[in-house]
Amino acid sequence: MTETTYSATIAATLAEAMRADGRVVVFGEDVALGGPYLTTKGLAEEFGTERVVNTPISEAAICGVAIGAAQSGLRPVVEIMFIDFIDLAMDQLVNGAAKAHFMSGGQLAVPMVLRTQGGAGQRAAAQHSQSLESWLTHVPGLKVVMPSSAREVAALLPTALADPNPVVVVESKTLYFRRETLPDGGVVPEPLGRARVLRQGGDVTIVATSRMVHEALEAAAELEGAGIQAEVIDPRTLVPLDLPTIAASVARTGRLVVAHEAVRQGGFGAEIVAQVQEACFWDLDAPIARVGAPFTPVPLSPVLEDAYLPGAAEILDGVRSVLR
Amino acid sequence: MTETTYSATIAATLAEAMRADGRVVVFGEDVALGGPYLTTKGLAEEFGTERVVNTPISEAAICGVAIGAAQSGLRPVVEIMFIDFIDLAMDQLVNGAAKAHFMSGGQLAVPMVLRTQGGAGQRAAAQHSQSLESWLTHVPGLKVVMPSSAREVAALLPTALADPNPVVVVESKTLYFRRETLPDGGVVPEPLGRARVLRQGGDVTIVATSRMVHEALEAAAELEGAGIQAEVIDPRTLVPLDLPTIAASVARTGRLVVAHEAVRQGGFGAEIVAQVQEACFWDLDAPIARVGAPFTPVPLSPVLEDAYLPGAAEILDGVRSVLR
Amino acid sequence: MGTDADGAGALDASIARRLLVTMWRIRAFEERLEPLKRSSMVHGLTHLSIGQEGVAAGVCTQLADDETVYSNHRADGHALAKGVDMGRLLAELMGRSGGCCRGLGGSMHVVDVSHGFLGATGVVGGNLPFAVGSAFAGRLLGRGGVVVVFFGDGAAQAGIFAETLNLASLWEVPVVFVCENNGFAEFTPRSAHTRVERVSDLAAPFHVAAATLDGNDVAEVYRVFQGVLGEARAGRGPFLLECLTERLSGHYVGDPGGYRAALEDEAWRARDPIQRLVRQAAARGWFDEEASHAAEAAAREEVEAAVAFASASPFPDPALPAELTYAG
Amino acid sequence: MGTDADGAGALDASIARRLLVTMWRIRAFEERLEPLKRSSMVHGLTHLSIGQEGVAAGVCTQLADDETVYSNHRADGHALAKGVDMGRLLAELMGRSGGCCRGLGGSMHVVDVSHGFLGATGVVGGNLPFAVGSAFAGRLLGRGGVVVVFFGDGAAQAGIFAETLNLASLWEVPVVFVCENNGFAEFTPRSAHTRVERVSDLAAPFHVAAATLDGNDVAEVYRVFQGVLGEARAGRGPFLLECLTERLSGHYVGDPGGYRAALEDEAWRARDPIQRLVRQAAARGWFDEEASHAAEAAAREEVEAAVAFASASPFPDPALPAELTYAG
Ligand SMILES: Cc1ncc(C[n+]2csc(CCOP(=O)(O)OP(=O)(O)O)c2C)c(N)n1
Ligand SMILES: Cc1ncc(C[n+]2csc(CCOP(=O)(O)OP(=O)(O)O)c2C)c(N)n1
Ligand SMILES: [Mg+2]
Ligand SMILES: [Mg+2]
Repeated sequence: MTETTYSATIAATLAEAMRADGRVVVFGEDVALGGPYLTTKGLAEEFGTERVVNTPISEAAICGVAIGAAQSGLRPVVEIMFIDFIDLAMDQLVNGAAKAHFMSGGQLAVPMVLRTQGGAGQRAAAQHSQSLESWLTHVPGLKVVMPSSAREVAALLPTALADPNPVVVVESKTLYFRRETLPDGGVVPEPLGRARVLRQGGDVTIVATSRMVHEALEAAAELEGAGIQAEVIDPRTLVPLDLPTIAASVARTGRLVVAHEAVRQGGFGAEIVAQVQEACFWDLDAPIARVGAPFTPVPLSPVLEDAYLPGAAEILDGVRSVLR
Repeated sequence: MTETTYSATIAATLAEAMRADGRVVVFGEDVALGGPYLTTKGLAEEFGTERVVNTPISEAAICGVAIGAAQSGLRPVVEIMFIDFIDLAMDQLVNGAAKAHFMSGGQLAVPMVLRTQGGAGQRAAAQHSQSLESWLTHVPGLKVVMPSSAREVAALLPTALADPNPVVVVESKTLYFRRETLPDGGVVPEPLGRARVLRQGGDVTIVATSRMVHEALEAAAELEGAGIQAEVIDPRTLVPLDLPTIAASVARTGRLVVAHEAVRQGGFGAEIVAQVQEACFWDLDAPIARVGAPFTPVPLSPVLEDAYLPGAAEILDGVRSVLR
Repeated sequence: MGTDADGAGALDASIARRLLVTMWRIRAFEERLEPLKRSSMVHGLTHLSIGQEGVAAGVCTQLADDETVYSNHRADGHALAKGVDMGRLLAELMGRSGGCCRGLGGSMHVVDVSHGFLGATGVVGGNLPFAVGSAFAGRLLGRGGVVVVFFGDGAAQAGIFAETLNLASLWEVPVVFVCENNGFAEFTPRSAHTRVERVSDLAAPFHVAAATLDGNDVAEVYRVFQGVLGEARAGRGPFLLECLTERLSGHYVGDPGGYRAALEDEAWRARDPIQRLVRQAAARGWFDEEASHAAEAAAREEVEAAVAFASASPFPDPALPAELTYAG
Repeated sequence: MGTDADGAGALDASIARRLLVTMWRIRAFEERLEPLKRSSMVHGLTHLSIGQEGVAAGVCTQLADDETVYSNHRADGHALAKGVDMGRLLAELMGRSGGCCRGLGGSMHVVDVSHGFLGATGVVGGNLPFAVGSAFAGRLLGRGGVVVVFFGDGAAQAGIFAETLNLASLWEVPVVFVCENNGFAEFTPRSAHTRVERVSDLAAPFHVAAATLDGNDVAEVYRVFQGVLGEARAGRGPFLLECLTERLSGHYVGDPGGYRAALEDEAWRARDPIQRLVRQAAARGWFDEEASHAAEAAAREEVEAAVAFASASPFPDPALPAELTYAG
């Protein structure tokens, strides 16, 4: 077993990909210096600044450069420091990257990975704390991955890097320095579109993403004390979504709680609810509960941010509501 | 009764607001020339190019100018010619306009209207045909209005213009030149957040937005022939959403079809489903059906676009599925 | 290689003929497009470049198939000049399965990878950075290769242009930015968009070399671009080439177009790049007006063949969109 | 009004004292912020402007309350110099209900409308266009009014900067763009971001008047901005004022910061804007070092009072976010 972190696993996975494939290049603000979260630490030293390219504060153009580079044979990884700024690159990503294969009748491919991070909890306030992944799930042509742990980074980032499509990997700022042990032989890469059942249970299904996976596990442990067996599922990739695994679980438990950190309204939880209620209508014994942030920007004040942030307590509330 | 169009009603409503209030100004590409859809026709002639301002192709800065102008006492209306390009202004809208009141602890207000239009059906292909309103519904601080007719423009645009918050009005390019008669005395402005029941019926509820409202009415007429009474509801504003009206209907009918033109996955239909299944779980006799576009970009080819576009036929399929 | 003011010194008879043929092919194609569009055979927003053919011809005829071109919404001329098959191009605009993008893309999204035409875009300025990325890739992969990106004067006010110019300068990539400055963006004249006199003025702070020339003089475009291309092929760059030109039609086929009243078509036509080349050729004895008529006739014939090909091509299979949303 | 090279000619003893006091208030405040942040009393990403105080002081002390300032992520100095109450500012950074934004905004989102401080932003370059809109509004409403917007050298590479400069030029609004060029964006030096030598070089194509000066010489900032402000108050503009300066701390409190090793703090400290003003003042007999010590002591006292005020202020009511998401 190797002790590592989410952040270090990102850096290590990128390094491995760059060693194996000369076409992998990294673009982003401060990436040659490791970045504020050290996710690209050591890359410039090993691969040089021709392949680990510091960029100016030009999110749109950088994303566009990655698209052009991907169309001409590279496999770029572009980092947008905070998902809050992905809106600056949204046109490039949505009108450029996502549609190029389609609009060209299959001639062009855009094998790029856009890495970014979201989430609150660090008092970073309204413009550095958002969870905007649901926007991306509404864009045909994009894939969306949300690793909840170093293990999932190790399993899914290599797959994202090998994918012939634009893949957005949404990391979590609160997970970067969480300690974790990984098997010595490393983690075998896994395909996108497969959920992971982290805990089995027959009373209620909890589907949670990113940081909320850990909150769900905490809630499940507490529920166990009360004799309630929760099944915890991490979809891991939002697009493609592994509905069969989720639906099979709900078919058994009859109760579902969906949890993400994003604002509830318009969040990806709504999509999961819509798909599950269709697939499992006759299995459901209670309305599906959604756990997410309230419909406000993220406040700075620590007491307010703590109240804003959904966590294990809100998941427990959700479970209670579906067990009522 | 006055014969008019959706486009002419927009121009007329803007003109009236500008006459009544010197703080209303219009910014946008080609707006002083009426724009490609004539929605600002005649304004520059009446109010001058100081208040009807042609702008360069700088969507982000134009949106930002409107925000700054709103923070300093004007009531700007900014036009983004196609919603496909709203992603260029997304940062301004989301990190700027939507959060300013909140982040300033209530000191700043951003009373602006962003007008844009979406939808396919005119062979405008993948980058000029999208329906992206669901992104906006995920942003606390924004209001989102989708008028389905000239009447709704007349009822809701004045309210949007008077609102102290940033309001995005998403028009439909296929409705602009649809003929319609309005009452001679004009239409009384109505508050945002109230759905409109366009047709009453006890067998199934259809909630539809924008162009799909007309498709829903067509489907309802056809269903009537088969002895099925459909209730058709136009939410008119997505944020705020009038859930009570929708839920009251579903409580009576027990069956719901939600229809929009946007891509189904991640669309606002999912949010409606999630809210209704929670509010009406015990009333529902069938899974809620969602009608929307498939998960692909919009193809150019007319046969493909026609197949892509959801319409009355898809709504009928949806109704059949919930009546099964 | 002369240094004649009119640029014709860079040409010889065979080059001049190639330019003539290219311009006539574009002209004849687009003149045919207008009625095809009005009769709903051609679909989508159709932006004609009639009057601007000198730029497409002067630039694209010098490029090899493996040299990359990105274009904007007014793309047909660039595509034809870069070698895209006329029949497949028209089939694309008609939404047929024989189209170069199998009918999925249309006029604003034409791509033909086999001819290095990586594509048009419907987003003004949207693919400017793709050019930098493509050139970056060529250099890193040791393949080299020049990239040309066409854009309009309206795109120069989009933030992405400044961001891209800065990156091209910083990374010294062999990208040639070719601006077709026709003085308008949609219906609005440049004076309502900016106080920058020349688009090329924007290059100086970035230490990007630039030139402004008469884009209606195809010989001049050819001559200047030849020099620029030589530098770019040697790995040097970027360069910003501003071609002053005029479009003789509206912004798109069927636009409201009231703004056109102000313009005097007669004066414009005198600056027609085709007629200017014919006059230059006559003066130098390369070919006479007859040859131009012949080239025109051949072009119109090719267009009719393209119409026949495209009309015979079936509409695509309804399963295609779902198949092509994702690669692999 | 002299024309001394060092700019001190524009000052008199009372102005010089005001600048001294302002700079000490910023310095003392931010020096205190660092430990407050490290002990989790202050929250959020905290960007110090120690070393850059000359710009904030030279500019903001000349503005009236109804003249507008927009700022960036490094905003505390601008806010204090514009008149924002120190206690309410600190309370904001501490997330207290007594904060100028009631604890909702924090360091990167400070706003104080009563002092014309319309606000900081966490998006680099994000509020540049707000300044143009605000000035446009002032003109249309017949209220006039100058708008100043601060931005860093890193923001100049964001497309929004070019778009905004173009609009300001086109519409001739009285906006003064004040660039604090500290040579870095986060940990990356300017040389990795652009080949543009001076941010002010970007103004010329737009016919925007511009100047570059030594931002560590507060007297020079004061003198040049005084002239610019006069023009802007007369409704003329825009102007781009580039102040070359240095930040003496990391990008934010607690950043990885390895990049700092390359810089020699000793040389920097010699250019400290406070010490320079003290030397200028001594040479002109305005005040001596004692006066500076007194100003420092007073500033530190004010800071302690602010700490006391802010620490005593309660955290906001949990209902506040929902109340303030929408106006009206
Ligand atoms: C980002 C964006 N904004 C607006 C439009 C609508 N539009 C299409 S073409 C055009 C004008 C472009 O002008 P220019 O770049 O000069 O090219 P030209 O049409 O003159 O060839 C505009 C505003 C668009 N397609 N993309
Ligand atoms: C749009 C955007 N991209 C990236 C960031 C992250 N970031 C915060 S400050 C900064 C550097 C800004 O440099 P500069 O404008 O020179 O200001 P300075 O910090 O030097 O005062 C960056 C990249 C951001 N806040 N906003
Ligand atoms: Mg033009
Ligand atoms: Mg800086």
